[in-house]
Amino acid sequence: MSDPNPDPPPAPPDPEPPLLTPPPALSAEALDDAVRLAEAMVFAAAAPVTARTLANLLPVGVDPDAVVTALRERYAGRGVELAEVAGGLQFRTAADLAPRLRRVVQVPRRLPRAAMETLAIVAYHQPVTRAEIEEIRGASLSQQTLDALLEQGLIAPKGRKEAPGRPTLWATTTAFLAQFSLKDLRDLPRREDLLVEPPAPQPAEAEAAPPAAPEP
Amino acid sequence: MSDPNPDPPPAPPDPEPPLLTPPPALSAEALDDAVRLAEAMVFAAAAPVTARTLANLLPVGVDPDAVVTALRERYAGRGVELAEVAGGLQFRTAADLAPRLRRVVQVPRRLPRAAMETLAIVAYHQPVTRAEIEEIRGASLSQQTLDALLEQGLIAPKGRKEAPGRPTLWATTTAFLAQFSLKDLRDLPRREDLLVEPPAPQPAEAEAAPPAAPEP
Amino acid sequence: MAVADPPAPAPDADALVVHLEGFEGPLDLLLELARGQKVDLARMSILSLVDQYLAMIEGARRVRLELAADWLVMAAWLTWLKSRLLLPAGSPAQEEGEQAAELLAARLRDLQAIRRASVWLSNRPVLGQDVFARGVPEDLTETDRSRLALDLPGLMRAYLLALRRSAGNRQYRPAVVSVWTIQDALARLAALLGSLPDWTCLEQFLPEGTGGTPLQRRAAMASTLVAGLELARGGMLRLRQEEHFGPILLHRAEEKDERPES
Repeated sequence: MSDPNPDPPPAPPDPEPPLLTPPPALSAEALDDAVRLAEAMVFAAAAPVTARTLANLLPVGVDPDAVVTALRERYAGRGVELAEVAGGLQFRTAADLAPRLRRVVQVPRRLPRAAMETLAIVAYHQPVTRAEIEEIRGASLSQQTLDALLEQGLIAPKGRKEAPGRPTLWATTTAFLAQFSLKDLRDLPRREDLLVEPPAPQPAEAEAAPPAAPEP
Repeated sequence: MSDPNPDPPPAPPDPEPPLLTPPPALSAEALDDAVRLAEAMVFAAAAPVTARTLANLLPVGVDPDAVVTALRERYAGRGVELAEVAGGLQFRTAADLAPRLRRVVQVPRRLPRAAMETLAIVAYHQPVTRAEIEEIRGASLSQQTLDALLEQGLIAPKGRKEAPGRPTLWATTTAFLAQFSLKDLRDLPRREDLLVEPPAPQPAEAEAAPPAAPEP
Repeated sequence: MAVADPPAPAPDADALVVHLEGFEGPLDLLLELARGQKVDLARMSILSLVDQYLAMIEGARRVRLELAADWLVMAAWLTWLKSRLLLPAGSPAQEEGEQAAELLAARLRDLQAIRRASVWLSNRPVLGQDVFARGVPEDLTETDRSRLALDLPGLMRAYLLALRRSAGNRQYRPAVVSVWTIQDALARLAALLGSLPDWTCLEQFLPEGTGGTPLQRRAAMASTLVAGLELARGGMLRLRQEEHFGPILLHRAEEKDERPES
């Protein structure tokens, strides 16, 4: 900003080779210098380095193929290897080490709301048919939701209801108990403790409860 | 876990404390395997890898220091080198290659002088308030400068000063250490050394010197 | 003590202002002037520093009056400092000046130290300038989302939500209050009376299975009593109670022989 003196770029000894030099027999040092440069470049680049980019960067007279070969040899069998990807060169973790370096971070998923509601209804009203669940939820139950619960082993079919169509009855599983750290279904909070207002009228006689008690 | 080996082999100087397994004489293959693993890990990581993380990864009984030493030697003088920065290990390109790499790797602008001086004040006086920074520089701190330092994550708020108005205190971050290749804050020259007239004869001193400074 | 050399910059006014704005405040300029003395900051002449500064500000003011306030504040303070320093040595005011001068020198040394630190930092291998980290770090962490995050409170919330929603959807139906109505009792009494030859306790006429709650029981009792009274009014039966709160007895009213007080 207020710096009136645009500081000149540092000019350390730059082994810039003279341009237009015909490729002479390459000295070992010259090759090594080129390999170092290629190594640094492939390492620092944000994308795979193409042969063309590499050739442009290397001193004139240096055979890019020789450089790449030397670089690949240097890393052969090491923890990091020179890989050819997407038309370019890139360093990659050696395949055999990747599993040892991989860290697995567990990010547990939440069940979608519909699935959670369905699960709760099954828990409290089991064994219960799909139609009954839909009536209690006041919404239709998608196959997807049911499948999700089945897949997780949280609910399972438990016989059929002796009613027209003999619909499947659903109940919770032991996996359900384990998931919620419950010893027993009786460990679920009592419905009475849950519902402060009188419960919504029961659909059909889904429950074996005594005929609706108008208890205040 | 439990080592049934009754007589522990003479323990080599091993700074690894709590593991009960005495480090056995390490086979060359075992060391090489550990070096490969460390190489892959430090290579892959986006941030410097702490000694602790590395030690956790290495097989039990492997001396992390020996691994780091072997790794450093392997990369000494190469295009990519093992650097100790910000309390950890990180591979970085060799500094002498920078002029040639800058042609291909995107380089952000250098920080202006005001930002560098502010950064130096925060580094030496942290935690420090904005007013204190301004007092030392004898100039007000522009929003632009503060934004630039914050944007690069070089400084961060660190609580508030128990003084009228409870002004924010600023401190440097680990990104600051990484940016300037510092192991930790103790790598900074001592203030006494900075007060002495002949400043360490830096070769590039003239480059970053203040404007129109008739250098003494 | 005497002013040795005049301020270095030529009094080209426009250039002066431009020059001033190149500095990061008065202290920055003072440090620059001090460095111009080419001596250790500890041995520099504060007085000559002050003169140089004042000369520069004076020059700049001739061109532009609206010089930033901090330049002028510094100028005023330096003028004061100069006046003190020029007093005969040993006087209290002069000592005050010496102290202030020492303070100024200390501040300049601090700023100088900071400037050296900033140069030192700039000369470090700066990441992204002189050294480069890996362009594409590999992320070897893997996210396992196979497990479920389930908890009881969530299950309870879901249940209540489901019930509440369905309650909202459903048409309102008042809960069926299952009590033994007077009509029920009338029908039952009428049906049963015929088969009872003798005085019978009112309780006997309660419906079976009213076991339920005390409320239901009391409701059934009241309904049956009212039904009994109703039938008695129509002359269908007679009621009798031997004592207060005693059992209430019912009897079919066919013959008119006995008439106990009802």
